[in-house]
Amino acid sequence: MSAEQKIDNVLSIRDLSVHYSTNRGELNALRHVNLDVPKGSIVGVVGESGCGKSTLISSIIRLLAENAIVPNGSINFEGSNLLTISEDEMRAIRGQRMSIVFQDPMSTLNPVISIGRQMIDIQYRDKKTKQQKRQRSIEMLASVGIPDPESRLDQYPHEFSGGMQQRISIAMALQAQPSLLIADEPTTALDATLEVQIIHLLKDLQRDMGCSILFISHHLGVIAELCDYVVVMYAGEVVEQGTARDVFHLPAHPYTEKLLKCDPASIAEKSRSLPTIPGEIPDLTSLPSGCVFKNRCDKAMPKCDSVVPEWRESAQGHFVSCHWAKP
Amino acid sequence: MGLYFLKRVALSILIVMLAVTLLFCMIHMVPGDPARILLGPRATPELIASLSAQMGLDQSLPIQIVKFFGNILRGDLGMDVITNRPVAATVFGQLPYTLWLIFTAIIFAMLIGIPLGCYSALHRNTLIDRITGVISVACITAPSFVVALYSLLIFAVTLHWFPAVGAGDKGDFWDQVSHLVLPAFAIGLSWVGYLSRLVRASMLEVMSENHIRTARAYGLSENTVVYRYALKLAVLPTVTVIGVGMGFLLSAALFTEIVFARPGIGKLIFDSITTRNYPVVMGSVLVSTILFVVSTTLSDLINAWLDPRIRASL
Amino acid sequence: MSAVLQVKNLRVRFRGLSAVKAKLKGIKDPFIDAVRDVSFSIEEGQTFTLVGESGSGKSTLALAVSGLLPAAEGSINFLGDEVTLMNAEEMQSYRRQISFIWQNPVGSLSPRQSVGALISEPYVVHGMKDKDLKAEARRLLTMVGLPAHFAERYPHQLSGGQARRVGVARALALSPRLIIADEPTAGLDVSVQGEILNLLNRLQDELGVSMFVITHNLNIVRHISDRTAIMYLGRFVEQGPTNSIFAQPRHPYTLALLSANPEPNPDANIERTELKGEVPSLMNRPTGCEFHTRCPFVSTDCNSTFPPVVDAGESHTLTCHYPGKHEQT
Amino acid sequence: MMDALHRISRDPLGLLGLILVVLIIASALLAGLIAPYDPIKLNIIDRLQGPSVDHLLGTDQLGRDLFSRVLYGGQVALKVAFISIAAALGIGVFLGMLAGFGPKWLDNIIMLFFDTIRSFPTVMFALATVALVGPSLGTVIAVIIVTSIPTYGRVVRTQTLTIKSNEFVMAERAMGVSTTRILRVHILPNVIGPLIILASMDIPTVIALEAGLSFLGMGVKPPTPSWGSILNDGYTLIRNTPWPIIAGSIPLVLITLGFTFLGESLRDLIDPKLRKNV
Repeated sequence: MSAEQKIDNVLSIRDLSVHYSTNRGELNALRHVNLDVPKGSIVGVVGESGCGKSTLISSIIRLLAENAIVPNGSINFEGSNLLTISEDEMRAIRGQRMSIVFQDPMSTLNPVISIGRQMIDIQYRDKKTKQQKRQRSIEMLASVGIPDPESRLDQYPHEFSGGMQQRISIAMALQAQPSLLIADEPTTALDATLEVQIIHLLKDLQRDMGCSILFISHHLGVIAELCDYVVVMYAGEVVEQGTARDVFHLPAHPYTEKLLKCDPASIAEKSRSLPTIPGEIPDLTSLPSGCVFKNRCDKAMPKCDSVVPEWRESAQGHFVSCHWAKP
Repeated sequence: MGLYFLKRVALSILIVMLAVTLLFCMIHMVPGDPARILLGPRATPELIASLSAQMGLDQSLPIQIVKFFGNILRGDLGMDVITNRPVAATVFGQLPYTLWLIFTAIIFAMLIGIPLGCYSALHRNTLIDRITGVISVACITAPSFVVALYSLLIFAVTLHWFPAVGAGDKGDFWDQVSHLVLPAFAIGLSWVGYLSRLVRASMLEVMSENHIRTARAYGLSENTVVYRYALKLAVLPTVTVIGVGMGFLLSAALFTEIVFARPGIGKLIFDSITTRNYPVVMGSVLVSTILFVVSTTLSDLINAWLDPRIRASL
Repeated sequence: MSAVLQVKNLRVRFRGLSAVKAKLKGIKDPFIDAVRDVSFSIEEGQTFTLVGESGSGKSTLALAVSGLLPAAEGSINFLGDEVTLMNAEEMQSYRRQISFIWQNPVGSLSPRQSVGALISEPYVVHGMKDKDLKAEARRLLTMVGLPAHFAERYPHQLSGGQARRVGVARALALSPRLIIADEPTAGLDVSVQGEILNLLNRLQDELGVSMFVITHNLNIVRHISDRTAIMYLGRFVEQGPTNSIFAQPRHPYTLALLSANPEPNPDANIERTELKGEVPSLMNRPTGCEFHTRCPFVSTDCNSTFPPVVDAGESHTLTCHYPGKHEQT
Repeated sequence: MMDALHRISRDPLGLLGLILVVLIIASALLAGLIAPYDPIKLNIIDRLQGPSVDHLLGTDQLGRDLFSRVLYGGQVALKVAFISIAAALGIGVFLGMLAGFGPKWLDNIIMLFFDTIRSFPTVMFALATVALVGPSLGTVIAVIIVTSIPTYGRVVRTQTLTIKSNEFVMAERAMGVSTTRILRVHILPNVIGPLIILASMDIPTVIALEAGLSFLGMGVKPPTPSWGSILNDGYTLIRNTPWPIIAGSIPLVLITLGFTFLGESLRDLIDPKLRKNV
């Protein structure tokens, strides 16, 4: 979002790069990422495996692996730069102002501690009595559709199905009414019919609480239905960002265009040979020169081979990094 | 839960019976008259006669086995050939010493081993972690009777810090404790290394699991994450290991009791062999086996009780 | 066209509770029906797809058809032979004529064997040692689009996509009549998914092999299959030519599956058929129509009597009291 | 194999372990050549001497040279260790795979057999057997074999069960591969790796057990030299001279450290998942 944009952002990431030092050399997992989450909106992050989604999330909640290096960039969240504040300040934010729902529901909760105990533990900052905290948890479980929450509070995670455990994680995440909820592929591990229920739940809760959601997924249909803005990532870079309508109807980057074509749901008539994107993502420890998508892009030209395309606004509020896009 | 308990107890009774049968067969497998073999050179005709009658050697094998089991069920492990007192009395007289020794050794090992394991898991690959790693490996591998010999040599014979022999007189509690220090140290040392390596590996395993990442993502303090969320899960395997470890502990106790000339079931077995007092040997081995089976069953049940996932699947 | 595979009233059961526990808890039938009263047939050279969510019993059905799981009731007829009555020797020749592509691409390859050995294992096992195994391996690798030197690699050195192609190559080794593919696109990115589907289509066109594809993703079904069945709690709730299933889906569950995978267009108005609650456990199946606990159009006698089989024309059948009720509301 | 040795040499502990093991095995095999004295020849005059130039580790109560006895003692220790572990490994792998791959009832019977043997504390089982059959090297080896079978059997069984749950075993069955071929080609190679490590880590325990039994006079019959019997002499002379204890314990501790460090670095080599934990 350009500076003069009036909407204030809950989260705005500027020029963030993250590298991992591995024995095969330095893996640059994220390179010069710009991303904004306007207040009270849902931003979808689309990206396939290896695009750097999980590194992005770990840097936002600042739980990066030991071998991670952050050479440049800033993450502004409610007035402070998450990369520079102290560990205590960061801890105060985690779970209170910003919380997260992970992908695999079956391994998110501690197997030997009851649900209630875990939900009460994370309210350790509130000065309420144990009974009040317990009541708050019961309310939250009811709001995410867990039947008879009062008695189920003392049960253990393995006594719930995958779908139920994901609802509990959402309840835990929204319990402290954060201003930003990060949903890291929350429905990928669930069946489609269950996924629909969780998406519906997230939409309602967002509307009631007014918090912003950063929704990560590789399922285009879900992103189209749920999100106001869309960010497309490829091999560690944000290649396109804009409103959902712009990105889905007028994709500015060749990768987004091809991705939309590949989604089987968008292919109208039956065809025996489905579109694909041949080739693989480049080795991030020895990056090729120029555009990172060049070896898989059928519109590549000599300029793409040498010059890294800069991040430009090809239309009002629609950003892309591709030489073909109008400045 | 009850069903699991019943199944486990039934299984352990079956194992003890099988062990008894194995012992019985070993006695009878040896060629020649079992009574004569058991009594060895001192076998006077009357002793042979009394032992044969006691073991029912004249009857057919199946009846002998039934008689053998019958006696055991009645707690009658046969007669002590030398003192003519029931074997059960002799064996159960010595048992408490061994139990005290093993109990102190394990407590000592847990008090040092588990925190050490936690510490080196949390400070992975630091210098301290490497040093404790090497030391614990060295402790694990040092044979218990070598450690006993050295502690006897250094702390008792040379430095006279602790008494070298016996278990101290009955009345004086502190005297008994001072007699307990070296033997318990000899047994416990290798367990300190063993438990610290085990807890370290299991902590590292648990710390890398998703639910710990969740706990951190909710800003819980590192102490809560480690000591309430991770440790509770990481300690579970140690319960099973200690349960199964009873076999090794009894073996180590035998050596230590002999080196420190302490009364106990191990020393009893050793002395009865040299004096060819076989009923006592068999009785003591049987009691140790029962002890092992009880401790493994107990550790399984504790594990089932501690870990809700197992408790639910019963 | 003659049918390659004809299955009638197939039933596959598992022991849910041990005999002791069942008596203690007073449950008279400790068995679970993973597959119950399923009938279908696969025509020569065609692709039959089976769509179902987790716990629907689709993989169990595949294992039963291939003889790896015993069928409690019903018949499985393969080119005239009855699979359920085959002795060991007949079963071995049956194994030569069908083959599997497994769900876990790397996990279904024995870790200690090279790709070359893996692909030629079927020849070794069925005693066709006279064939030049190296040449066969090369032929199969090129057929699935992998370079010949891959024969020296080991499974842990392959990417997901490559491992899957090795799996396909192994399945083609003895030129089977029927290939069963369990979730061929699971875990693959959308951009790579198309490759494996195109490969299967191409192989079918070239070799005329029939295919039985199992998946939970309804979207890919439209492009690869001639007939489709929708499975829920071990039963076929709807079955028919793929085009007519997509043109006018009649069973509420099929509707819910279709609307759960919308096309990626923010303006698309999705009249969503959202299901209630979760899949009930196989241990206590709902009464009447087993879908009534989740069906958005449930009404009288759905929860009491079992629904009749409704014929929607062109061998498109389903089991529902009120087929197509969604059109009236 | 060569690249394994190469990688072990990069890990300091592994290298140390390798050197210790090679040193002691060499000294045991070459005992005949390098031992300065005949280990059994009595020499009452200079008995109970401390270490000196001509008696590196001093002499025992019968004046026998402790250094030579230690070297020859190595032969007994290694013979017992390798024979009994090889046998226990063989039987354990067979029974373990049978239990892991076979029908449930067979699994239960084998597990019952394992649990019964395991319920005897090893040393006590050894003493009971020796009491009946009389002390001899053969008895020691037999006892160690019997008591080690459950250790290997249980590990192989768990490994077989985990491998069996992998999809490739189902894939092999679907291709009509016979059970024996699945066991031989697909299960055994995956089980052997970790088992070799377990065996190498188990050698010190077995050697310590032989030494322990000899220490109790239940193992090797005198005068054949064994580290245990040297320690026994040391125990009886503990108030006069510490040297027999030191002499007897040095090789025991060295070989135990050697094999364990070697085993640990081998384990990191073969099982990358474990490397993550170290």
